[in-house]
Amino acid sequence: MTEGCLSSTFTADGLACVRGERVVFTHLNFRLSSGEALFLLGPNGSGKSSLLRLLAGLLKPAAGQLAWDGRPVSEDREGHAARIHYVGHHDAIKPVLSVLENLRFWARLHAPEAGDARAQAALERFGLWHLREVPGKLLSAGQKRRLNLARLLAAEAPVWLLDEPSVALDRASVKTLEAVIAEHRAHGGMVVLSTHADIDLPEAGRLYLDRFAPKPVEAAEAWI
Amino acid sequence: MTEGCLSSTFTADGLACVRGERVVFTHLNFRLSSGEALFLLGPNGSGKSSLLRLLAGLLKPAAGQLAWDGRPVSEDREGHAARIHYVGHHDAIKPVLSVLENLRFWARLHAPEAGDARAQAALERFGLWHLREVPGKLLSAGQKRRLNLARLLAAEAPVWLLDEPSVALDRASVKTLEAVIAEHRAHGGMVVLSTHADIDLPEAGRLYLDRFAPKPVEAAEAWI
Amino acid sequence: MHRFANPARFLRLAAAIQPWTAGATLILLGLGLYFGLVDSPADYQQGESVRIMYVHVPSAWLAMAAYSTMAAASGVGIIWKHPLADLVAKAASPVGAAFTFVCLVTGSLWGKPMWGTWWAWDARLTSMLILFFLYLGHMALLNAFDDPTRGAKAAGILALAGFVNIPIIKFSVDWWNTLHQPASVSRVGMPAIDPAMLLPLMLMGLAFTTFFVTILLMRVRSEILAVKVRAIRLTQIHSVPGSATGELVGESLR
Amino acid sequence: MTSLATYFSMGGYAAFVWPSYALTAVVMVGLVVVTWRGLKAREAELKALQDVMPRRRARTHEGQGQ
Amino acid sequence: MSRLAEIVRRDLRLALRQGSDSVMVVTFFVLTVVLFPFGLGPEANLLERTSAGVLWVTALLASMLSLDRLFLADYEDGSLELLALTPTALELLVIGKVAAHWLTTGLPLIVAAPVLAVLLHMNADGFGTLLFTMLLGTPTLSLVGAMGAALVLGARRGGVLLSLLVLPLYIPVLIFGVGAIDAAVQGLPARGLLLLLGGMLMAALPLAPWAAAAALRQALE
Amino acid sequence: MSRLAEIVRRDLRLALRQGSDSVMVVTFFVLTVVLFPFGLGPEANLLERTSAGVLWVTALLASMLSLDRLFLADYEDGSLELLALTPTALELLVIGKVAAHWLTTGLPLIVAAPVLAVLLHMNADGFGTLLFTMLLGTPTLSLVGAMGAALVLGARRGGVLLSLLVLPLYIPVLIFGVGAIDAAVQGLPARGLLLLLGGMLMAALPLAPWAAAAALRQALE
Ligand code: HEM
Ligand SMILES: Nc1ncnc2c1ncn2[C@@H]1O[C@H](COP(=O)(O)OP(=O)(O)OP(=O)(O)O)[C@@H](O)[C@H]1O
Ligand SMILES: Nc1ncnc2c1ncn2[C@@H]1O[C@H](COP(=O)(O)OP(=O)(O)OP(=O)(O)O)[C@@H](O)[C@H]1O
Ligand SMILES: [Mg+2]
Ligand SMILES: [Mg+2]
Repeated sequence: MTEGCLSSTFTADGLACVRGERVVFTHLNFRLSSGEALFLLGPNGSGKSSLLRLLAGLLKPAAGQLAWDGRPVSEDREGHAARIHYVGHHDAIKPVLSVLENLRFWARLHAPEAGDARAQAALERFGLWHLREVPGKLLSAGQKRRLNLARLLAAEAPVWLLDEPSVALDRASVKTLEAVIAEHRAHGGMVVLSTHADIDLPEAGRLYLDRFAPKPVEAAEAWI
Repeated sequence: MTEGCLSSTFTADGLACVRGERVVFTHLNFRLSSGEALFLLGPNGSGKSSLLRLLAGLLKPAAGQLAWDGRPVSEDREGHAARIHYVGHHDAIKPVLSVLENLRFWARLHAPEAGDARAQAALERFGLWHLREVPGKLLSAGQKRRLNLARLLAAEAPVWLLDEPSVALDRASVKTLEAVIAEHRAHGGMVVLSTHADIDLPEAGRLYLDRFAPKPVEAAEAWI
Repeated sequence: MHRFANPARFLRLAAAIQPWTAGATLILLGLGLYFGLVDSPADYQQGESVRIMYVHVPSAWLAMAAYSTMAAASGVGIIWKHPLADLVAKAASPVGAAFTFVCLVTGSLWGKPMWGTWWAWDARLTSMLILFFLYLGHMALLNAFDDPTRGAKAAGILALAGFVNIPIIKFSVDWWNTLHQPASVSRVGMPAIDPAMLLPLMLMGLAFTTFFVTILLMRVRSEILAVKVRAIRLTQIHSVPGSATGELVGESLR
Repeated sequence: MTSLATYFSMGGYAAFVWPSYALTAVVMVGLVVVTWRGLKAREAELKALQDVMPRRRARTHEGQGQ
Repeated sequence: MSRLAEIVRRDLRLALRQGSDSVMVVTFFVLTVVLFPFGLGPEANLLERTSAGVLWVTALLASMLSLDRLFLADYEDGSLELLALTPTALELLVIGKVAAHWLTTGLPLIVAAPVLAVLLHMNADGFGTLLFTMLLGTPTLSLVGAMGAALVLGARRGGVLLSLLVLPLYIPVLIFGVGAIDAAVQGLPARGLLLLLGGMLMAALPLAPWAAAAALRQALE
Repeated sequence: MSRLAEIVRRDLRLALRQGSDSVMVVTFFVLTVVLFPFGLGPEANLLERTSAGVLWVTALLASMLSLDRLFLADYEDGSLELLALTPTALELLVIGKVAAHWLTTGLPLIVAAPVLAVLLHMNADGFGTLLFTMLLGTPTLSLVGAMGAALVLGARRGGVLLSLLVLPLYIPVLIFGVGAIDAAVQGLPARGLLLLLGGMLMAALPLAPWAAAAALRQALE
């Protein structure tokens, strides 16, 4: 990985994650600088989604620490939230709001001054502008996913956390996603994404989560 | 496509589908015999999921007819339902039931006499037997999808309708799915599946749904 | 993970204290019952029925003390994330609920001869009933989640929010004119009660307290063991037979 | 005899006093029994589980025994 | 038939495992009835006169509250479409689900009612009739409510507020139920009113599952 | 601040467009109140004496039933986690959602209350106080209910569990609300009770959003 000069860093140090009283992974470290990307890989249930929620601040680590430019993330939760775009398994699309209304709400919450121009550009990029007045409930699976991804462009945030973002996308849309990610990185953004499919990100790091599975002793003592 | 001698056929004749007052596709025909498989392909929103729901009998065609061995499906809805396994976008997994209980319920509804042995074999096949006592709520995305697919093996049905079945599956599980489908076809089953990913089914037909999109004139008149 | 929680030390401590509190409970109960039922005078107004006081009042105290314990433990659990605290809260609520029930029923049994009715919708009685419902809600919430830690957190928040009810119970008799007796023992300054009645009341109060401590220790031990059991179960369940990470290798639990 | 009877009659309040004490006793004893049973059950369960674990280890990692 | 049993068994298991719906409904019932003395004041006389009405209104609300979700969970997690694709008539499925629902909520309600009647100082002459009206009335509530719940699912796709149809349908049950109890308390014959309640149950038994199944099919489109 | 407005605006739009909630709640309120004359019989005297209690108990139930879904939809479709990840304090979000909820349900309830009071033959002296108690009381109900709704997110059987948690906390509002109206009807000063209601609102205003936000954070884990 290359490192810029004026760049930020996002580091994890000895992270451990407990879900449902079970240790999912332990002793996980990584370091990410501006412009870099990280693939999370591993079989089903190895903790990719859990790690992404942890990085987003939705889950609290059972041990270890996340830091942004060396400062622990836990000290400034709202500041961290402002740095992040998270795309999870759920689409967060309101069935009765139109495509544009759905997107605009999120854009304004992230950046109140974000213009409608930005939302329009995001929808156009993901090929949804012609559907802007269609209510959310009439979208197909892939259209929903694209609307969800359009949030990434509707407001700026340096860190993108994407949980299997290519699910339900057709090939053309996967290409668009790859291009969008490349631009984000070119502008100094970071990307962490989990996937089982092939997504083409040049020079991305790879983190195999099954390697951080706890030894059974640790697992059985999760709590104690 | 090859055709067997004692085989059944599943045919669609001039199908049209209207969703939310919009024509999604028209004039769609196909013919499927025992042992055959059909890929539904096309960009997001082209109507793959809609077609699968139509084939399952959940949607009624706006025009055209489905037939099984030449007899219209609409004449015998319950008989048709008994022929079908449908795997959609939703997982239909009860969070408070264990993996085994979840599966067994569906197996028994389809075939009341279906033994527990069959459910066990299905879970083993999809690598879930060791999780049999875990409540559904604690499964990861891929584990849920595997449990959903295990229904296919827990009770017999000649027609499998699979809507993006490989979503969230890790590579090993995709291989298992391919093998399971191959066996099903070898025993004379039919498979219709939609996908954006690479799934390897030898000699499967391909239906590009965007080719059946209505011409703009038709679309405008859809309703009237 | 939470190594500082150190339940091993707690288990040792609990095992050491428990015989003493249990013994004290027996002695105090014996003395309290003797003075309460035999060697104390009947009230000049209430007659022999005053003896209900020696179980009614201590159980009322204990009901409130148990809730306070629960709320305090929940606070510790939420702020410092000490997992033992959550277990203490979980262990306390059924005990508190039981004594709230005793207070309600003995109060009713006392009310019939004294006020001529089993129940009145008076502020103290009502707030005590609400306390009972709060306990029930706490227990229901604890068990309403698949993930026990999640249940503990939600119930903890409820316990803290419900704590506003405790001062209401305590001071309702002072704030509103009610049917129920105002404080005569626990009020500021000298207790306005005959020493011959005060002695058994105090003995029973102490006995109930040591009883509570004994039961609480036992329940917390039990909860710790339950966590261990679940942890082992979970590793067994999730260990994929044959995979490198899944085998049940390792030392037995301490 | 009569003195005992007058004692148990509690000045006419027997029907209120004794049930109060009885209920309190039942609740206290009940709590003890339930708690004690629970504790013993969990101890037994834990022991049973721990008995299984080392044996498995002995099979997979010989030589690193207890 | 074994499929029907399987559905009932699953729904019972779900209800019990999910922290037992029945306990919750009874708790709601008890809590709401307890609210009334706070609202109306503790006078025994007033409470007695209102007791039958309060009990029935509350039972109605408790039933409605718990029915609201009857099909929703299955609809949202995709189970409903799979159920529609099993070789079972959807009407049968509805009957199975209503039966399970009544067993876990209606029955406990009936058990709790006399206790609450005592709390509200109801005249003891009314107890038998109270039980009887509840026994006849709560299954009707469950059936009609199931229809409403199914309509709500479909209503999400356009038609609004169909669920409001349900409450007016509950009103006759309420009137006859309370009327029968009041008659019994006053020593008048309650038989006619009880027969009316029974008649309503007989009418709802075939009609409600049919309507609910039709609504469910709509909802799945 | 503009974020708070944005949340209120979205929730209002959702509520209005889904057609259901506010209309549903008012309808529930009206229908339930109308049920009582059926349940209690039409005697004006009895109705008058119970009117304040019936109105308040029903308002309580209406508020509770509509709160059940306050966070649920956002939780289930993943909006809640995204809301937690915006650069806004979760407490603020809760306040925004409660405000929108009160505007769509509390306010219509207040508007409907005097009409129903007439229906129940309430003494006209009580009307002003009725409005005043509702104005002070319903926001407290919304706040406390929001806390309950947040606590039961992700629980099995949220709806009924919620009533078990929230109703006991509603009881003081009920007692003081009814007490104030009764006092006013009898020509006694109601000021002290109204102050108590106001005090409860003041206490709930910071406490409930804090507790709700804490509960939401737990729910998202
Ligand atoms: C169901 C009915 C009743 C309930 C729920 C109830 C509740 C309570 C509570 C919570 C306390 C503890 C107050 C404190 O420590 O500050 C208490 C104390 C007391 N109760 Fe009751 N009570 C009931 C009926 C009665 C009756 C009928 C009597 C006697 C006529 C009575 C006499 C007392 C006395 C003397 C105290 C001690 C007051 C003190 O010294 O602080 N209670 N009760
Ligand atoms: N419930 C619905 N009501 C009305 N219209 C719908 C509904 N669901 C989907 N549609 C519309 O029908 C069209 C086809 O949707 P469908 O889900 O079949 O597409 P798809 O080919 O499966 O797409 P994807 O690859 O994104 O899953 C889309 O344009 C969509 O907007
Ligand atoms: N809400 C939850 N509560 C408790 N445990 C959970 C929860 N969600 C997931 N788990 C468990 O945590 C582990 C990791 O799950 P996670 O969803 O992070 O896996 P994943 O790597 O994303 O898998 P997949 O590829 O299937 O999406 C799994 O074993 C799962 O059983
Ligand atoms: Mg995942
Ligand atoms: Mg699709």
